[in-house]
Amino acid sequence: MAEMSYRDAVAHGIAQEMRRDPSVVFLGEDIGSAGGVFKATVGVLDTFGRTRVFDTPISEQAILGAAMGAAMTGMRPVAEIMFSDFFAVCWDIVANEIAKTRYMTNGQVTLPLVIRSGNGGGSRFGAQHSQSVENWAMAVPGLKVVAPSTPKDVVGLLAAAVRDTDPVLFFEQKSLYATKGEVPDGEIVDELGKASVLRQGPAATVVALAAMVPRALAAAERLAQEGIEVTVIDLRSLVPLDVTTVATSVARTGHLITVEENPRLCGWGAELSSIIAEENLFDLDGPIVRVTTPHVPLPAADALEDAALPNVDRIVDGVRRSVL
Amino acid sequence: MAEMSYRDAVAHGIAQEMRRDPSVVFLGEDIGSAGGVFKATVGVLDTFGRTRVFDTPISEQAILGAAMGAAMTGMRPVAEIMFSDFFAVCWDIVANEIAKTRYMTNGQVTLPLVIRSGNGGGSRFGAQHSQSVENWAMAVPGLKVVAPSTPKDVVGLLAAAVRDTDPVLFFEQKSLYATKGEVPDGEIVDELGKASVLRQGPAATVVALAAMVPRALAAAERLAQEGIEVTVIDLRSLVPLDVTTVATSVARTGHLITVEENPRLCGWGAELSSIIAEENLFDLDGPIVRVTTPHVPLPAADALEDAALPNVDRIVDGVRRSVL
Amino acid sequence: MTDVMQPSVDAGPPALDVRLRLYQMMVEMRDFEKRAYDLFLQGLVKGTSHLGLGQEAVAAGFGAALAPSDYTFATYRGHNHTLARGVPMAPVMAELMARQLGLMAGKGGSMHLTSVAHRMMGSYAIVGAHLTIANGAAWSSKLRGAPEVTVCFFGDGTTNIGAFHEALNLAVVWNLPIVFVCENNRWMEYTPIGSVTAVPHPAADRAPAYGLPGIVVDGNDADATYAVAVAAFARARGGGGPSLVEAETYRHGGHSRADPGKYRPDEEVAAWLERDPLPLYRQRLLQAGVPEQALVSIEEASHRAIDEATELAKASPPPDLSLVEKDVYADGGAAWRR
Amino acid sequence: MTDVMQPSVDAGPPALDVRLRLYQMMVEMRDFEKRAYDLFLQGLVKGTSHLGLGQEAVAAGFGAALAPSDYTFATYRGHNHTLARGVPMAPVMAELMARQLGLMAGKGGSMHLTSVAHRMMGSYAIVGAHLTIANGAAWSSKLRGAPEVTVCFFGDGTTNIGAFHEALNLAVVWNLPIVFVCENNRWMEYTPIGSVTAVPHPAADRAPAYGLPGIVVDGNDADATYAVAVAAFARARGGGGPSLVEAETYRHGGHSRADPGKYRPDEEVAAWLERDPLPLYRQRLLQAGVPEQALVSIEEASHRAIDEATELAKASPPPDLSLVEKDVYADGGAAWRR
Ligand SMILES: Cc1ncc(C[n+]2csc(CCOP(=O)(O)OP(=O)(O)O)c2C)c(N)n1
Ligand SMILES: Cc1ncc(C[n+]2csc(CCOP(=O)(O)OP(=O)(O)O)c2C)c(N)n1
Ligand SMILES: [Mg+2]
Ligand SMILES: [Mg+2]
Repeated sequence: MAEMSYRDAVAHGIAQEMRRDPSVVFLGEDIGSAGGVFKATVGVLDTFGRTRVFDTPISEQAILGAAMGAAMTGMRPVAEIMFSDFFAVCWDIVANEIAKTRYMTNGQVTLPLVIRSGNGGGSRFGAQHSQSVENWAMAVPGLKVVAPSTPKDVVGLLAAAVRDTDPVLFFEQKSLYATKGEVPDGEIVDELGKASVLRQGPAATVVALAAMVPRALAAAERLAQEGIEVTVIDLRSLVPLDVTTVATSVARTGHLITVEENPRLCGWGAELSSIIAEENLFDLDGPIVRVTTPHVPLPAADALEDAALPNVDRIVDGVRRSVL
Repeated sequence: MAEMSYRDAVAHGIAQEMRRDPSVVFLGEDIGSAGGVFKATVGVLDTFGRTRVFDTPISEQAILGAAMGAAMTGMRPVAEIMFSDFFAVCWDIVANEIAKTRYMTNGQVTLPLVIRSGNGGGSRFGAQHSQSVENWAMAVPGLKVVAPSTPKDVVGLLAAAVRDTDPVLFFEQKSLYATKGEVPDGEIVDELGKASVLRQGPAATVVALAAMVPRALAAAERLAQEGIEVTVIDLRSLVPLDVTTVATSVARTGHLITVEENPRLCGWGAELSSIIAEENLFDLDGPIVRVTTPHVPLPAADALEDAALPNVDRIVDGVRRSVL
Repeated sequence: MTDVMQPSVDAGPPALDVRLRLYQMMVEMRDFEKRAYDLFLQGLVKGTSHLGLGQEAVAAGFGAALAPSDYTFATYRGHNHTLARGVPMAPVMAELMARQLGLMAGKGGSMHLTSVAHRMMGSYAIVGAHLTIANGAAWSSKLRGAPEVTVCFFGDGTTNIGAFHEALNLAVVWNLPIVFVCENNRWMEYTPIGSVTAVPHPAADRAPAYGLPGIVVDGNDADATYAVAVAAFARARGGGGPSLVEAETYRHGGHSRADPGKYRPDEEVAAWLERDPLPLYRQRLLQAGVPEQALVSIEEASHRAIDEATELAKASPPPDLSLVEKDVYADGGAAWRR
Repeated sequence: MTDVMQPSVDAGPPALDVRLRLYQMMVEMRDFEKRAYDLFLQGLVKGTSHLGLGQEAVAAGFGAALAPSDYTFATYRGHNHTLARGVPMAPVMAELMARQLGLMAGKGGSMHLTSVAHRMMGSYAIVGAHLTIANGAAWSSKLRGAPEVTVCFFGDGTTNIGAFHEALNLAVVWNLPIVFVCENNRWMEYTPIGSVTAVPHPAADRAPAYGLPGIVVDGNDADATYAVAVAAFARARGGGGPSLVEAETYRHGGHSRADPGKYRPDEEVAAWLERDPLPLYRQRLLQAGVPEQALVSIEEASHRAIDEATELAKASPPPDLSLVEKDVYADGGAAWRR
C-alpha cells in the first residue's frame, strides 16, 4: 500500500499493463518524451522505449484510426486524446467506426483498445478545454465508458479496460489529477460495470461520478451533521451501467439524486433518472433531483467556473429538494 | 393550400427564405446541380444561381467553418450535412466552435446559421448512414435543435430557423421525405420551441418526434379502438424544449410515454422523462416509459432494421406498460 | 504544379498466368456487378449499393499483387475489392440481398463488406475515415514484425477531407508498409472532382506534401495497375514506406443504385466506355496469342459462378431477428447494464 | 521536395513611419507578454496562457499591413495578434486576470481573445478549426463585395490536422481573399515539429498541394514579414486568391504558463535568442539613422501603457456571477426550455 496521486496512478496503471502484455502499445500527442501535458504518463517512454510508446502529430483522427486498425489486427493499443473536448475532432472514428464495426461485421472484428482522455472543468481553461463529455460516449452504442474517482480505481479500472475485448473510453478527471489516495501494492485489476457504495444512509441515494464523488461525500458529511444520513454511490462506469446497485439503494431510500459535471441536457443523470422512473417509480418517495452544470459552455474565469460547476451547497440543496 | 412532399417542402422553405433575404446563402455537397442526394433541394440552384448556392468539396469541417465565419460577418448561411451521421466528422465545428462562440465572446459574436441534415433510419443504409443524432446536438449548450414531422412544419420551422439569430440544427427525417401533406399558400413562418398537441386523450401522454410522430398517431388510433384515448404531442423542437406543453398534459393524464428513434441511452426521451420525474413526479400514476431503438448500431437488412426501430406495436405496448 | 510520375512498366507485361488471373478477376467482378444491378431492378437488392462497373482493372491489378496475409481496406464501392480477396460470390450477393447467408448476415449491408478470414478488413462508408484505420493495420504489421502490406482504396473526392491528410502524413512519419490507391473516377457523387479541388490530380499532386512521389497510372489497364501494385508493395515490404497511387478510371453507371448518372456529359461517358477495361484486356490477351477458348472458358465459369451464387443467395432466408441485439460487444450481446 | 520560394523584398524597406509603427507594436507586445508572465508568477493570471514572446515580428508585420476593416483570426497564442489590431492592453490583461473589465468579462479567458469591434474575430483553442472559420469570413467579404481581407494565424503543428487541409483546399477552390500564416516556431507543445511531419517545411512544402507557391519568410524580421504581408494582402484584395505563408520563428518561453520549456536543446534556444526580433530591429533602425531618442520614447510610452493597463485590470472586480447564465443564446440568456 502506497500513497499515490491520481496523476501518477495513470502512469502506474499503463506500466502495469504494458509490462504484462507486449501487445499493449501507447500513442498520443506529447505522451512520450514529455510525459503527457498533465504529466500523467511520466516514465512510460523511459521504461518501454520507442517501440511501444509513440508521440504523434496533432492528428486525432489518425491517432484513433491507427489504434483501431492495430486493435483489429492483434494489438491492444492505448491511445490518448489529450483533452476530452478534442473528441469532437475525431468523433467519427469513435462513434462511427470504433463503436460500430464489431456489430456491422457480425462479430468478425474485435477492438480491444482504450482511449484515455483528460475530462472536465475546474482548471480555468475555458469552454474548449473543460468539458465533461462522458455522456457523448454513453449515447453511442458499442462503447464502454469508465470514469474513476480515486487513484486506486484509476489503476484497477485502467487494467480492466486494457484487458477488456471491447473499446473502452477512459475519462480521467483533470481536476482530480492532483488528488491522492492509497493504492495497494502489486497488480490491481478491477471490474468494469460495478458501482461502489461509499457511504450508507437511509435518507436518500446520491449517485456521483469522477470529480463529483468527493463533493457528494462532502455533502453527505454536511447532511449527516443535520441528521440526514444518505447513501453515496460512485458509479465508476457508465457502460456497463450498474443499474442494480442504484435501484437496490433507491428501493431502500426512496430518493435519488444524481450529481454530474455534464451540462444540463442529456447527461448520464438523465439516463439514470429515466431508468428509475420507468422501472422503480413506485419506490420513489420524492422527486428525482439532478444536480448538473447548467446548460452553458464553461466560462474561463475562476469565479464564474466555480459558480457553474456543481458544488457541495448545490448537492445538499438537491438532497433537500428530494427528501422534503 | 397545396399538397407537397416533405422533400419538396425543404426546397420550398429554402427558396422562401432566400427570396426574402439576400444574405441567405446555401452550401453543401451535391446540393446545387444535383439538387441534393435526397432531391430535397431541386431547383434552388436554378432559381438563385451560383452566387447564392455553393456545391462544396467533401470537406464537412470546411463547410461548417465557412458557414460559421460567414454568419459572424453578416451572412445567414444555410449549410447541409448530407447525412446526420457525418456530423461526427465536423463535430468540433458544431460543438466546440459554433455552439460556444457567442458565450465565450460575452455576446460579441452572433451566429445566425442553419445546418440541415438527413437524419434517421428506415432506408436500409446501414449503421453509418441511419443514425438519429438529434440528441448529440441537444447535449451541447448553445445550439437550437429542430426536427419537423410534416411538410408544413418543414417550411414553417425552416423559416423560423433561418430567421433565428442563433445557430439551429435542422434535422430532416429521411424516412419522411416521401410523405405528403398540405402546405398553406404564401409565406409560412412558424415558431421554434412550440410542441403541437395532435390528439387529445385522458389516458396517457405520448410524446414523439419526426418519424415517430405518425407511428405514435397510429398507436393512438389502435389504442382508441380498445377505448384507451391518449394524447399525442409532436415535440417539433428539442431546444427550445416545450416542457410546459408536456408537463401540462402529464398533469392531466398521469402517464408519460416518449417515442424516439435514438438508441436507448441519453436520448431526448431520457431528458424529458427526468424533467418530469424531477418537477412533476406526483402527477404520475404510472411509470414513465421510453420507447426507443435498442442500444445498438442500426443493422442494414430490412428485416433487422424494422425490428430495431420503434414501431406501432412497441408504442402500444409502452402505453400499456404505463397505464396498467 | 508538381510533375506527375508515370510509373515505368519497362519490366514488360506480367506473366501469362497472372494475366489470365487478372482477366478472370475482372470478368467475375463484371458479372457480379451486372447481376447486382439486375437484382436491384428486380427489387431483390435492398438498401443502397455502389457498383464498381468500369473500375475492375484497379481492383484486379492490386488484388492480384497481394499476398494472402496482406490487408485490404475499401470503401462502400468495395464489391470488386472484396471479390479480389477471394471472398466467394454467394455471401457477398446475399449481403446485398439482406439474407442470413450474407457475409455479415445482413448486419452491415453492401457498404460494409468485410471478411477478416480473407484479410478483407472492411468497407467503410464515411469518406476518408478508413485511411486512418488502414494505417493502424500497417502499423500493427510493423509492430509485430510481420511481412504484411496494407492496401487502402478510396475515391478522388476523398482527397479533400481532413482524414486523408492526417493519414498520409502519419503513414510517412511512421514509415508504414501501406499503399494508398486513389481510384480517380472523376466524379464524387454528382459533382465533378475538378470543380472542387485545388489541383488537377487530386491525389498525385498532393503526394509531395507528404514527401512522396506523385504516381498516376492508367486505371483501366490491368497490366499497368498490376505493375504499379507490384512495385509499391515491394517498396512497402522492403521497409521503403508508403506509396500514394492515383489510378485514372471511370464508373460506367451512377454513383449508387438510385442514380442513373445522367449528369455526366454524353461524350465523356462514351469516351470512357470505349476504354472499358474488359474488352481492352481481352483484345490484348488475344493479340498476345492467348487462344480465345481460354478466355471463353473463364467467362463461362464466371457466368456459372454468378448464377450459382445468385441461387444460393435467393434461397437464403432473411436474417434471424435475434441478430439485432447480437455482437454489439465482444461477449456477443448488447447488454449495456448490470 | 518542393522548392521553397523566398519572397523578394526588392521593394526596399518599408517607409520610416511604418518601421516606427512596427517597432512600437513589437515593444508593446513584448511588454505585455512580459507583464503577463510576471502576473502569472504572482498568481494573478489565472488558468492557462500561451505567450508570444519571440514571435512579435510576425504579429507586427502582418498586423501593420492590415486595413481596419480586415479580419484577424488567431489561436490561443493570440495576445500579440489582438494587440496588433489596436485592442487596448487593459481589457486584454483583465481577461487574463479573469476580471469584469476583461475583453469578454472573463468568459473566454486568454485562449479566446476576441474583439469584434476591432475585427479581431477570435482566438481559437482547438488546433486547426479556425482556418475553416476564417475562410467563412473571407467568403462573406467576397459575397458582400467588400474589399476586406482575412488573415489567419496558426502554428506549425496545426499543419498536420485535417481541418488545415480542408480549409486550404476550399480557400483556393473558392478563390477567397485570405492569407494563412503559419508561425513555425519549431515546436508543438513539447514535441518538435520535425519529428512528426513528413516534409521539412510543414506549411510551405504543402502549398503546392493546393496549387499555391511555397512562401517562407524570416519571421523574426519585421521588415520581411511586413513586405510579405503587403504582397499577400494585395493579391487577396485584387482577386488573386489565398496565400499560405510560413514564417520561421521561435517562442522564447515554454508552450504555456505551466511549461518552462526545458525540453529544447540549450544551443537551439541560445541561437534563437540571439535572433530576438526586438533588439535586431532596434539595431537596424538605429543603423538606418533613426535617433535613439525616438525609440526610447516608444519604449517609455509602452512601459507606461502596460503599467496603467495592469493597474486598471487589478482594480477590476471578478466578473458578476450572473454572467454564468448569460449569452448562451442571442436573446442574452441561457433558457433552453419553455
Ligand atoms: C464524410 C462523408 N461525407 C459525405 C459522404 C457522402 N458520400 C458518399 S460517397 C461520396 C462521394 C465520394 O466520392 P469519391 O471519393 O470520388 O468516391 P467514388 O464514390 O467516386 O468511388 C459522398 C460525398 C460520406 N459518405 N462521408
Ligand atoms: C485538436 C487539438 N489537438 C490538440 C490540442 C492541444 N494543443 C494545444 S496547442 C498544441 C500545439 C500546437 O502547436 P502549433 O500549431 O505549432 O502552435 P504553437 O503552440 O507552437 O503556437 C496542442 C497539441 C488542441 N488544442 N487541439
Ligand atoms: Mg470518385
Ligand atoms: Mg509551434
